[in-house]
Amino acid sequence: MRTTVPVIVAFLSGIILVVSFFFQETSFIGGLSQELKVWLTIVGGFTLLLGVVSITRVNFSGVVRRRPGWGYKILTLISIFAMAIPSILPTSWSPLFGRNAGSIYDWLFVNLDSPMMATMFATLAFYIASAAYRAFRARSAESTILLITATVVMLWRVPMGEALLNMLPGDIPSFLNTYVMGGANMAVQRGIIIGAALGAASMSLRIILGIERTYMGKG
Amino acid sequence: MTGIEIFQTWLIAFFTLALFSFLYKDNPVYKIAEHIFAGLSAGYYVGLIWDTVIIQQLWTPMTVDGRWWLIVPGVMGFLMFTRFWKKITWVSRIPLAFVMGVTAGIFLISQLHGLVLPQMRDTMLPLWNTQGYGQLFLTIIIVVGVISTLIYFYFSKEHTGALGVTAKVGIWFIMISFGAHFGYTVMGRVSLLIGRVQFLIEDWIGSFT
Amino acid sequence: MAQEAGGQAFRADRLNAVVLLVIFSGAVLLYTHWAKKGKPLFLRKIPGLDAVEEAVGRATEMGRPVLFVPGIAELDEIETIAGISILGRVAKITAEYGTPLRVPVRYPLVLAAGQEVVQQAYIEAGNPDGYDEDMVRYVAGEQFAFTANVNGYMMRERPATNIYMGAFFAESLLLAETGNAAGSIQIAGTARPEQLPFFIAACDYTLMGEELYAASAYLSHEPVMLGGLKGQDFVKMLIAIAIIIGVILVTLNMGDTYSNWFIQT
Amino acid sequence: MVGLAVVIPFIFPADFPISTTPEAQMVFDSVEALPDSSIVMLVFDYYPSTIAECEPMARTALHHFWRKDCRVITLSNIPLGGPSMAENVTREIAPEYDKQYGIDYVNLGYKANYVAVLAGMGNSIESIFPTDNSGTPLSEIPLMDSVVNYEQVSFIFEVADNATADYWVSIVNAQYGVPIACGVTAVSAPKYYAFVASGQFVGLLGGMKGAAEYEQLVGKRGKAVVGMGAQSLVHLLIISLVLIGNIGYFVTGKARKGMSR
Repeated sequence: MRTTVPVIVAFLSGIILVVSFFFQETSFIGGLSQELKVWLTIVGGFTLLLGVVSITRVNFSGVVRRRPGWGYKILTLISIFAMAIPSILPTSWSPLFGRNAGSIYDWLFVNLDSPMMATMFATLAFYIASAAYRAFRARSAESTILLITATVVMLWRVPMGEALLNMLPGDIPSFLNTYVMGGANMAVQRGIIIGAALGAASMSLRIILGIERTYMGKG
Repeated sequence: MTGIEIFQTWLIAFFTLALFSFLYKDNPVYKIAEHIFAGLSAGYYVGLIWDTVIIQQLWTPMTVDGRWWLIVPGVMGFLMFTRFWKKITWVSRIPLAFVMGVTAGIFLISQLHGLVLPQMRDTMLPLWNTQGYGQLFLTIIIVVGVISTLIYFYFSKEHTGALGVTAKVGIWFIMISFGAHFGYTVMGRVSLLIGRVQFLIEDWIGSFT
Repeated sequence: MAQEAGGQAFRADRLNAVVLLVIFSGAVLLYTHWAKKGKPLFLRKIPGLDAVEEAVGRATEMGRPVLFVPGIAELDEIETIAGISILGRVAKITAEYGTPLRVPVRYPLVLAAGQEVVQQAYIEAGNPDGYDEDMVRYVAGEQFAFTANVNGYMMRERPATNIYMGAFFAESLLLAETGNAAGSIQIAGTARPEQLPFFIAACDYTLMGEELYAASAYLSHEPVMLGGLKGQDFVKMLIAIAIIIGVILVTLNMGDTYSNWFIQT
Repeated sequence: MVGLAVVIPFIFPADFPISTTPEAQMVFDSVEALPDSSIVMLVFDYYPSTIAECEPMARTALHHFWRKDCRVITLSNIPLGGPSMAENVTREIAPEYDKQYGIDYVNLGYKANYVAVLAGMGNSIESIFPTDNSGTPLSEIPLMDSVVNYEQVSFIFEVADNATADYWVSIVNAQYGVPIACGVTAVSAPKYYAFVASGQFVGLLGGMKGAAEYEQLVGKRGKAVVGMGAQSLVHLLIISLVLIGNIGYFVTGKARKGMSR
């Protein structure tokens, strides 16, 4: 019961999608698979809410049990509710509700959430510089190849660097684009894409056939 | 700038600098920003899913268009939450299996049909043509690169003899590609920093005057 | 919709995908079947694996902990599953030597799976008392909050060895750089080509791409993983041969029919 | 040091010519080749964290489309911020071209599970997006009267900072044959050269440089072009750091911990 039902569900839904691929969209099985896709967008939405519930629970219990840093956790909880509650109230009550421009939701997103996300990511620039200095060494033939390619590509991607490369004989920028990016790099990416596609397909096959059950967890 | 705009600009500047302060050292201001950030990001999902999924995809079609059978995915969605009760956790496997099954069905086909076939076909390039040596050189690079990368990730035989040589060529190609990745990525990370600096200089410091 | 008979509805133009699907599924299933039956299937040794053992040994000598990060993705990601099975192997070595082990995770499901695997390893190694619930711990749900926490741990405890195996994203460099600064030996493995350059630059050894899967199949001898990998390998070889045939035919100017067969519609 | 290298160019801007790569030219040409007032899709598949790289691409594409009087359908597969960004960018640029919501453009918003969304729109867009982002039924939106599925869409411009672009290739382009151009962050650009070569993408913009190239081609110099100055200095700084690091490494001759790679 606990594993059989899920395995059957996965099998039926998977096989319908596979078979429908070989038939016209207007056929019966085409319609059926379309319905399943619509269902998936609904069930998939709930999966995202699962994460929100998890975070709320973890923070809530942290505050209740006065775990270290519980004061900060209150801030997290307040922020969750400040964002969530006005957004699900109907716009007809007040233009501050809902998700449209001018709502609390939109204001918080544009002025707090979005710039913070950008800032978090931007700190990476500093790390990449220190990595370049410390870690990026010509330790072996392979790492030397990596190093040289990286340096030249870095130069090529900025106007000032490209101007430098153009001072050297030969058309280095166009060589880089055609033979390095569109040649060697492209070929490797293609090999990796084919390999990864086979991996994903094999995983999918095993899920449909119920051989792969790790996603269910144990027990 | 109006008062509210100045307030907004200062607010963004405060949180931007608060998060950057971690580069120096972990500190309470950073922690405040970090926790607010985590909460807002989680809260964003609620409004979005409530509106676009529960109302637009589920409630309205069921009540207005009479598509009552959507109750099935609706119930499956709620069953996801059984994960939070230890005794009935297993029930949440049913909607999970549905998600995994449909996704796997689409994947199995699209990976083989949409990626493997076209990528194979586009590698079948003539080694002899009239477009000159440059083109010939490029073709050789592509064919050798693809084959040797595939061989490098072939695990069923020891990499000795001809297979070993090909795999060795493969690793050189792979390193060129990773170098290109590194060079490119530097640009990406720096761009994001530039984005923040553009804000700080043009909007925030600009608001002083 | 109804008037269209089943026969007409079939997309004959997609026959090439049927053929590929059948060959592929056949290969994967056949090898999985063989693996389950216990037929010996050869996998070449992955060079990075010796390094793992060596690095854990070094931690023991120095009396400092081993840090293992099984990526930052959920358990439904193949890379995470591969990472967890490598964790089992690493835990076995730390159990034998009595080296402290720390595994930070980002998802509750990964936490459960990780704890189970580590506990199992300590029991198998005959050191059940060495296992501690807190070895595998849930750290934070948000990507950068997770990273900040792990980085803090590295700087404070200075583990002798850091092992990263699983799905990594932008945090790859943050982790590897901090570990580098803390002076740890680092071994990484991920299938994401865009993160590999950073691991290669900052770590002492890196399992690239599918090497991660091969390593976990090699270590776990799990028939499902082994069979899948062998099946993929077989099809990969067919693809390489098919491409070479195609190149030859096209070069001789008689490959149009052959290469057009691969067009997707 | 990195901070300084980023700040200086804003105070003393230097102008270097930005060359165009063939991949960016292909993007420009394929949009140019569209018949006027075609129906196109502009997909906001990026998180707010990469606005600096991606937003200039989306903006420029919108200018380009509207200059050609195309009718634009926007959507997003990013739960965190995608629909908001699509809404804000379109509404900001629309007045410049006198474009009306619902007639000249529509924002479908977000639906969960991108695999299902991409595959489902091949059959019927309305079954996946019964309403637009703000809840207006599609049947009440004039632009959507003539649009059933991908068959009516002549072009898709995908702006992405993650692997969603792969699925636009493997599902939408492969099964429904819609031409797709792609603007991606620098991190993932090298991968997509493979799709450009096989014709599965009709063009590619890589990172801020790609965005700057496109801005220049369209003749709308924006944030990306300005950013290239700062980019130049930081790159040179990093390259010199690599060089200094390696010189130090060879001079001291210390092979670190002896393991390769």
